[in-house]
Amino acid sequence: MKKVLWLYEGEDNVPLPQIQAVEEKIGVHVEVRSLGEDFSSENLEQVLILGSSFSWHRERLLEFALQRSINPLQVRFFPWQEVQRIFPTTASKLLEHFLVETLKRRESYPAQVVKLLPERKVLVLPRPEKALQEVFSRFGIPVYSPQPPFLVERDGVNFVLSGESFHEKVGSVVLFPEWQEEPPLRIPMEVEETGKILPLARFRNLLSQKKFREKTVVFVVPPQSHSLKDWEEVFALARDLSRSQKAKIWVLAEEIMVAAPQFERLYRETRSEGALFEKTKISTIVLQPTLDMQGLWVEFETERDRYHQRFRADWVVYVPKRSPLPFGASSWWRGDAPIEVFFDLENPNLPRFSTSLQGVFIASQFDEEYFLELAQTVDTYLTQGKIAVSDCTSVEEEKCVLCLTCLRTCPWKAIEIEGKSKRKRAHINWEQCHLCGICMAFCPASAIGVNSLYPEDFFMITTTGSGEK
Amino acid sequence: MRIASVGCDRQGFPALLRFLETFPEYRMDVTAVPCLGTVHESMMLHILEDGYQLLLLAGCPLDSCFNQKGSEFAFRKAQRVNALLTEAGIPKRVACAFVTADKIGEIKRVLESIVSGQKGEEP
Amino acid sequence: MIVGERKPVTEIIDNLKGYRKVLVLACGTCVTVCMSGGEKEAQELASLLRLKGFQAQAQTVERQCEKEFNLQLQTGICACEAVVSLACGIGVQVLADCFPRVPVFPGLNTTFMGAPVEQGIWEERCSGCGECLVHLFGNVCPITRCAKSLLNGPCGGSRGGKCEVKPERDCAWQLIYDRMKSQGKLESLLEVQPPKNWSFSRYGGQRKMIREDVKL
Amino acid sequence: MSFLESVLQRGIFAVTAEVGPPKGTERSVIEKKCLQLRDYVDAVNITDNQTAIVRLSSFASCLIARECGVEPVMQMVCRDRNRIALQSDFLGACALGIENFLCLTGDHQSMGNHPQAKNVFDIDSVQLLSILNDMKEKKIFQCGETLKGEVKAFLGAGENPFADPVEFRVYRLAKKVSAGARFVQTQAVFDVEMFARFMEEVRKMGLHEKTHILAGVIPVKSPQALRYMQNEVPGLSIPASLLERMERTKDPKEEGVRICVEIIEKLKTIEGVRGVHIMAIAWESIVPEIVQRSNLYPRPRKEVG
Repeated sequence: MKKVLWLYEGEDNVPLPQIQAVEEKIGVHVEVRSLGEDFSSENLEQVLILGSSFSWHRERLLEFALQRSINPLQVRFFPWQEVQRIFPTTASKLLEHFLVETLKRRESYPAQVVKLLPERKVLVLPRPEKALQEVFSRFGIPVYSPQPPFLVERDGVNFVLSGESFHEKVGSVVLFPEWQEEPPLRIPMEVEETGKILPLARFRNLLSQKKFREKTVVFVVPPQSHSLKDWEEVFALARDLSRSQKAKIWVLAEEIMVAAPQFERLYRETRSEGALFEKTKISTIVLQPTLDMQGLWVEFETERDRYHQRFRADWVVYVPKRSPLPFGASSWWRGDAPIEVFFDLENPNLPRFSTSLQGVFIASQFDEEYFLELAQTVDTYLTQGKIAVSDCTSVEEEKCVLCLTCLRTCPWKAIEIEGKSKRKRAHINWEQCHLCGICMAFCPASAIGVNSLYPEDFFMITTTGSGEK
Repeated sequence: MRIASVGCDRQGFPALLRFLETFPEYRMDVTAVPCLGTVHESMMLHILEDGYQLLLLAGCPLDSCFNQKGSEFAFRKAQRVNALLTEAGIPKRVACAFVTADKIGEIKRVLESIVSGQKGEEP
Repeated sequence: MIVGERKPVTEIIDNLKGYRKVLVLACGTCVTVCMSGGEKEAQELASLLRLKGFQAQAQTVERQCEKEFNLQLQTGICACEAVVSLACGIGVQVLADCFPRVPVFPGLNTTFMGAPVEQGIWEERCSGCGECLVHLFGNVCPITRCAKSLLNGPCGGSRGGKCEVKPERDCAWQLIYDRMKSQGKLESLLEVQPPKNWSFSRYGGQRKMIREDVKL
Repeated sequence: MSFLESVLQRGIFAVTAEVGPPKGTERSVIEKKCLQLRDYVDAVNITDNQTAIVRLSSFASCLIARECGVEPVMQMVCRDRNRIALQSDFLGACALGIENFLCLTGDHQSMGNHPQAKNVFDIDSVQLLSILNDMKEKKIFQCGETLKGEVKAFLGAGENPFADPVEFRVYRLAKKVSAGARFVQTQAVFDVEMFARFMEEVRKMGLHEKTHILAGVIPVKSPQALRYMQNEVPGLSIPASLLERMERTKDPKEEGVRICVEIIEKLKTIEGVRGVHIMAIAWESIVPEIVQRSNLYPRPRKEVG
């Protein structure tokens, strides 16, 4: 007879009568234990954890499954603590309902939780400074940076570098991107000739030499620039120029960045100084030189009310678009999807330096402390490794139409296109996959299946009686 | 009205439970998904077909979604579904609330704004 | 790839007045890839119709432009009163040819032949003029991408590399000019392009290709 | 030889003007405008549904103009007619003694009052030029068949030196010349320096020898009109200084005329400019004054008969 194990957290009273009822109803043997106690995991049909939804998010369930080496799909969690309080009268009924449902839909997948430890080696590009190497060696992480040409390919959580003479496996890649800076908008020759349009950096140097009293200065900030620094500088410049020199300031951007500490304030200050912020599609801004070649006609359409703006500017300052790939990376990187750069402000839920490619880190500064922080991050990644679930996702060969939507939308770049010529199919690299299921939601052919740890086809907690508020 | 709600197991789901706990006057059916990004249009419509007037999606705040874009995707899909529903003249809606487990006020705000007529899709 | 946009739901519903049992038929090729007529969209439309009180089912055909695939649906289709086809105009017609008695309604507006430029954005690239000349224009097709289809462009309205008809659209001739310049082939733009022979295009009436060697 | 052609050949600084046919059938409108212009210009362009707004046809208007003793320049655009219609209209016009033709691509219909219309653009202005030129020189239609009778025609083209990609404009002009443009009327010049740069390129390629270039000018009535052009008319370069002048002045009309005359004076001095084309749309009455004040009056007399 199959066994179901109830593990409960805290001193919650477990409704034994209901359990007996369930036992009879669906003929299972239910064992009740407190989380602390240990148990044998042989012929377990189901492990049911009763606890609080706060403490039992998926990562923890996975770890639990890992420790006990149980198929993660057999581990189900029920937020018993909350449910008891929310539905005091019907809680146990709900629990029963949940168990019945869970046991009903028992197709067992051979899913397995695996702890993946990447190779304890790191590839640094371009060739690292001594200082960095030392810092890494302090953590006992050997640094590789072979002479190009060579090729980097992903292999599970690891990266394989191959050149003529060598074939090396590293667990992590650190990039110091060499930003190729390019203007965010098309600059016709005659506009260039005026010399009135220039990147932020060059403008900085001008500040001391030129007067901007009553002048019109336009800042153009492309969407790609996630860099807080740029925004901070633009805000500051805009504020100071309009305050001290009564300059007329325009800031044209697709998104105005206020989502960082202090920025809300900076933004408001700058506006109160009279600087104008306009949202517009950068690509549609049109520049033309004035007759005297002493300024530029700036033309754009506001996003708000599609109003056509045209005015004369004395200076147009752009934050350069930064290409996310480091120096010639495309030549050595044979990745399925390009690397995107995330700056620290981007997402507090991701470790610093991290990119959308697991194990690839991006760094931009060159001082000891920074290196230390970087090395720590990489070290934690390499030592903690990643908990992955095998055989939990599937791509239905005959349904997949190779539209590449998954490849483009996967936030973890876990999708690979495998196979040759016509037989190509999308394939999910489970070592990289975080089981978020976004690809599944996007796949227009519904070819992707994710047997995630929660059921989606029935409601987990169903209010009994009247749903009326 | 009958409300169904889906929460991402990182933030949304705990928040929903916490919400039901603190505001017993609200009642809704709750389920959890790994990430709001999993919820797609036909799934939303399927849920609404089960006789709910409102589907509430609760997930991580847009800029700190663990899966980087999941919440945003869900938000856009919800908007699309709402557009379809309005077009077809079906009086059902999908609403989004971007919350952390301790910021449940947002859920209340969204629900109220729905109840009081105007759609509260925007976070 | 053929790109289509879903018709307004209201229009589809109006078309279906008087029918109850409806089959929504997706097509598994182009329109799936451009996310307007695939299984997902079919499911979506089906549930919308159900919410509107129809008995709607959704199904998918590999390619609705192939009789063989359509005919496999015999039973399913004959069981319903009307079909909404989410395939391109071609699929709708072939499907109707296969089941002349069943009323078939288009669920998409077939818009153009194009390519995805990035996730969620598709752009027209070819208008099937029947006589490809792109190599003369740095592989940017002026017939498709210039509002006036100029072969000796650009017209006087090009400013800042944008089209005067729609400022968010690139001026095809700016692209051509830049591309040819970068290839150092500007002089080839200097020769006068003779009037194009449109007889190979749709203006010559319905087109047909016959390959005797592969016929049965 | 058309009068305009002879004027240009004699090396006289030519003056042409523009008349837009009415949105209706009153020929009096055209007559009135023509009579105003008659003694002050060498020829008058009759626009062909300009800005894609339906008007009395260019062909008919040309005939009316001739009856008023004004030499017409028949504009032909490729937007509304395919190669067949264009060729037949051309023949008809020749048969009726119209001698000057200006081949244009034509504004996109989305600019006009029938945005839903299907455009033709079967051929473009350069192709139209070469077709008409072949009909004139080789006596053949575009299809290669021969045509009978002689074709007296003075073919011209328009060009906009100010639109992007600017560097390419002069080459496009060269194409038009090689396609058979004997005279060229440019987009209105406000930005004389830019135009001078353009002409420099033109001279480098010796185009000014091969064709007669008439620079376009527009007298503006008001600062509003100027700003409108600046914002709405694509490919017009209008210096800020002009705008300021128009805004500052008490009497905008007078100022507009003054600006126009100044520009003409400057244009006269640019080598290779053989005349001006005054586009006083809806303000034809001002042309005589402009012509006089820029010392282009009196005009050479038409030899009788």
